[in-house]
Amino acid sequence: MLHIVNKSPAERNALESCLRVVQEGGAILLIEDAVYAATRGNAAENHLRDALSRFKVYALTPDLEARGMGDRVMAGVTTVDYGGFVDLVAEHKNCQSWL
Amino acid sequence: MLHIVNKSPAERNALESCLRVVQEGGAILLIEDAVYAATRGNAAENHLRDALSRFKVYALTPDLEARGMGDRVMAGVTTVDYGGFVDLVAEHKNCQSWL
Amino acid sequence: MKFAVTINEGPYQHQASDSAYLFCRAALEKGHEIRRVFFYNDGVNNASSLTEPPLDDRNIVARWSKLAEEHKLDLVVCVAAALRRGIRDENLASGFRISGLGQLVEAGIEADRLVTFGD
Amino acid sequence: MKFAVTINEGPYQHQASDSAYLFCRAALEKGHEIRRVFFYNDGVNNASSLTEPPLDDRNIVARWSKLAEEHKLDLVVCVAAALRRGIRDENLASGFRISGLGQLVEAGIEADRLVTFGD
Amino acid sequence: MSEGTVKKFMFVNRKAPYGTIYALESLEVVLITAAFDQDVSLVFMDDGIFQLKKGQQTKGIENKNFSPTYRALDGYDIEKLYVEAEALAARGLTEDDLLVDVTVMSRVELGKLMDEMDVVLSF
Amino acid sequence: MSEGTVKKFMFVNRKAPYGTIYALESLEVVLITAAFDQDVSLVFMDDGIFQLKKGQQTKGIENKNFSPTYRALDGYDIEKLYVEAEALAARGLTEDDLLVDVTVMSRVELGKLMDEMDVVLSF
Repeated sequence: MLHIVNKSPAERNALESCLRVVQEGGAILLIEDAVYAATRGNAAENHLRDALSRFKVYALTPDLEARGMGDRVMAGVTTVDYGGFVDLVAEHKNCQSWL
Repeated sequence: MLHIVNKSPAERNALESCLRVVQEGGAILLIEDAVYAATRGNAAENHLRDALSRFKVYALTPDLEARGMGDRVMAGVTTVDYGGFVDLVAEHKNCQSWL
Repeated sequence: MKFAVTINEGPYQHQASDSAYLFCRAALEKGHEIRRVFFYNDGVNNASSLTEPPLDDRNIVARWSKLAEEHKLDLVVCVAAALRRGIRDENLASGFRISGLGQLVEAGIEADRLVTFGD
Repeated sequence: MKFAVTINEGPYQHQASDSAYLFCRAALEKGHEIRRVFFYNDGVNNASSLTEPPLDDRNIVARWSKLAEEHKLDLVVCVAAALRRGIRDENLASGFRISGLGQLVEAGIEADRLVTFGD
Repeated sequence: MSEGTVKKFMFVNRKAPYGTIYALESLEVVLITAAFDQDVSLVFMDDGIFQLKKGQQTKGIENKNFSPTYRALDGYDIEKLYVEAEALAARGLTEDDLLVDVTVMSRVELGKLMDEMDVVLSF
Repeated sequence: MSEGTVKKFMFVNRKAPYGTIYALESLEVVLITAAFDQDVSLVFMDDGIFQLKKGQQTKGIENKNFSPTYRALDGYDIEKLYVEAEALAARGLTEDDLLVDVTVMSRVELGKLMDEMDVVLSF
């Protein structure tokens, strides 16, 4: 299934909770303030790198660019636009937003 | 000064940020979902116990009771009602809400 | 594919409504159907006809009305949540309708995917 | 002592407006003055005359109007934030007035303490 | 159109009551979903488990205590209530502190259950 | 009444831009406060430092890029911009990544400064 996270990992526990629940074969999409989690040097970097070895992790390009973070995406994270967001929802059987 | 925190320590970083900034002589008032931080057995308990040795920590009784936590307050935390909240604001030179 | 979308936050304060709008537009461009957009919690405030953002800012409410008109979207505002927050027929923007929470459940049943946007 | 209060979230969704109301009432009971209550961000939604909560719930807007009447409180809604969110004279509850952000700064200058309630 | 369709709906509750309205408005959707004869599961994770805490008394905040509604879920045939074991432990709570009978599960088990759902709602 | 009174106002910015409106609406109060000839300090802590990140391009989210306003603060005689050193480090950022000249301070120093204020606003 697709897990959608929209909160900064430094501010809230949403990403952390999500990472503990995602199953093998699951995917994580980072949108809005959650895209900071996918940037190099952020405090959650190791956390996310660990996740990358087990799940596919995506980050929304328009949200990265809005925040001036488009050029700082960690290796292994796949960036997508809104069309890609739609495709991810369609490709997975179900989705959960970690609000 | 008086530091007012209203967020659960498990959900957000507000209390943690506040605790790193409070100066000697400062006081912390926990209201709304932040009152969970003042209850026995919560994950932030040691964090708060450490703070108690340096600052006065208060928790709002009506918010504790609403959440069924009135009988679980950690030793060392002073409970106050809204009148006490008003007194705390009046007694300190200034205040900051950690939203 | 049939999508349904829920929005739980009002306009401007949170990005939820912006993200949902861009998601819906992208889905429509890809030929998907948006079965329903359901506005719940503070999300009902997206339906206020009285909003008037600064001229250099996006008009979130008008943008939803326009998308609804162009694609015959069903924009449903939860009646109970709306009454709590002061959204009624008299300040309801065009393209929105007020109805019960059952419309959300029905959307969940009928759509292939339900995506929630919130805080 | 002279207090001023700012509220940054709307009614019901967050506890901010409830907490601020109970704080103001307690301050007034203790003989303090509430110089001004300033509604900013989504806080402006506390001023909607169209809200109608369930009968078994508190009426947040009416409660503010009543407190204002009883104690001659100055309840000020930020005009720019209000326009963005659809609060205007036509749906403004009694006891509130719409004005500029300068009223918040002025309250900060004139009051002995300014307390912010938000998310 | 949706006549007869039964989907697996899961409601993921991760927020404390009263600080925000999400717990209450989530509960309202739960009741309606049951009225549509759907397969309803409730999950309480993170601060969401506080929704089920016994002894809530809201007089002091002049708000409505909606926690008795969890006790009434049974009457709507809503019986699948899951609570995250780790969240209980991290809050110093046990099953005895909760208003209703629940199934306590690890996060991993909850994740597996979530995967099997048709619709997952979170507020 | 408030004629001539100059108070020390501090604005504590702890939230990222665009995900919520707080950064933008805080900035509007800052400008008005300066117009009232008050002593204005801005603090960027936690995710608030992202407000000052260079290179923000909001076309893709169809929102207004308000970050140039930070560059204009100087023109309103708002020169006291403080950034939390620990927050920069925890986000992999340095002063070079920021749109404007700031004073980098430790949390402890910021706490001392906060103590000296007359009015502290946080959104």
